[in-house]
Amino acid sequence: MVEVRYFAWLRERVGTDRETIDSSASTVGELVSDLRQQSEAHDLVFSDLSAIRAAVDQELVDMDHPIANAREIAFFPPMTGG
Amino acid sequence: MVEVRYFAWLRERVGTDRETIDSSASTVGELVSDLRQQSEAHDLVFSDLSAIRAAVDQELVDMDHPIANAREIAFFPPMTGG
Amino acid sequence: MSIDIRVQSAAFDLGAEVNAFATAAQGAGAVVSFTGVVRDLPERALAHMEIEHYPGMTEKALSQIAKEAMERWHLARVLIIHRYGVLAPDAQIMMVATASPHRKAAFESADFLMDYLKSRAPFWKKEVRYDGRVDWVDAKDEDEAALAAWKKR
Amino acid sequence: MSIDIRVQSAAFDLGAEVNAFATAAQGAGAVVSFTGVVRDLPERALAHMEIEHYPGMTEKALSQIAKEAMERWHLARVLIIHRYGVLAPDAQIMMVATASPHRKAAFESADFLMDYLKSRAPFWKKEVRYDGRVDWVDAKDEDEAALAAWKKR
Repeated sequence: MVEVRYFAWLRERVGTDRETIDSSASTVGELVSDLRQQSEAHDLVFSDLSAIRAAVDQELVDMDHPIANAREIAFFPPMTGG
Repeated sequence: MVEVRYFAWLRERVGTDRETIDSSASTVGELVSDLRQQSEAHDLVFSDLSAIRAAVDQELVDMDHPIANAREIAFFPPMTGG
Repeated sequence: MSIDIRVQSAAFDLGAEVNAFATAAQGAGAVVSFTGVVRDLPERALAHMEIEHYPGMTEKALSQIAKEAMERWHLARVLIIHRYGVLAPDAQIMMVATASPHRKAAFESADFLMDYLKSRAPFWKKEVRYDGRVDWVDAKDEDEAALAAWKKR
Repeated sequence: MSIDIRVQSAAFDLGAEVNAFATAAQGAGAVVSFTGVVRDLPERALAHMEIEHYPGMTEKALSQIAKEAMERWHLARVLIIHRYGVLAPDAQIMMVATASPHRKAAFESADFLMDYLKSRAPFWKKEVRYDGRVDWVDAKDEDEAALAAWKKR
């Protein structure tokens, strides 16, 4: 089981700020493939990965990052702080 | 007659902050030559022109700048503001 | 501690923060501050801005950015304050301050902190207009480019 | 007026100035401030610093520098305060502040103002030590180099 969190427009379009899903994905990219099966909204949100950033246990990572024993995986658009 | 002003260590070494001298110099450099005749202190102060900056009517200028109808010519070391 | 990171919804008093920072950084010689303010949209269309963040990760990311600045430059002190929540036009969103014995280090490190936190700290801005339109602010290519420039140095 | 130049012997309240500046610059989005502080000498040897200036020329030079910055960058506002006279260690000597719609413009112009006023505004610093030794501060080659770099851009 993996705890997934969403922020900004991903959160709005997926329709929830967090969900727990059953996945045996070993990388962030594989988890994305599993998530796209969840619903049409999920599929659409993840259709353009260039617009998506991911964090594993609150560290920004690439899509090929392993998720091993991660407690929390987050997806969000490029940041716009400052 | 030219009004000459000195600042910082030039002022201290010349021994005055201003003086009026009789000079027919047409450039700042020529005025320096005249000033060096004034006293040994003057001569020493102006011995290394690379350490000296000049202003004509409160505008920073080069040594070959004309002094024409200048009201005030100032000499001082490189600035150290900020 | 010479790194002070604050993530908060409350407003801050820029002047009071700058004064306290400069006092705490005594002996440093050069103090630089940057403040980001909510800009209105054309025709005064902005009702407010909403800033979402990722609690926990935000503090971690800002601390990492501040540490990196302290490793890269000779800094006496770093402060980052960043707000989240609803902010009206002209509200101050965030500030950074740096103190160093050298003015170039103070300037460069503040600039660096801004470039990094713009694109690497988990904040997202949303513009809410009086006419009801709502837009998430897009990340700018120039912000990524500014960040890449620091890596090359 | 969007350029505010003050040459004074009195202390200024950095925080109050930064707040007033940011308020006056509303709509600008990015506000940068720089403050220079009197640094002590090794072994706490500095009794005080004395800053001499050239009344009249100082104000002219600072105004020219500020105007040049406003021509070079898109700035909403520029403030320069510079003190003269006797200043104790840890006293604030001067400050500049810039406000712009763009953060890079605010940073670069403040940096530019500092580089220019360091070498082109008629101020001279003298260090007076507790042991009675008095030294005029030498201009640094790096300051001239920093200035030359702006001309190349």
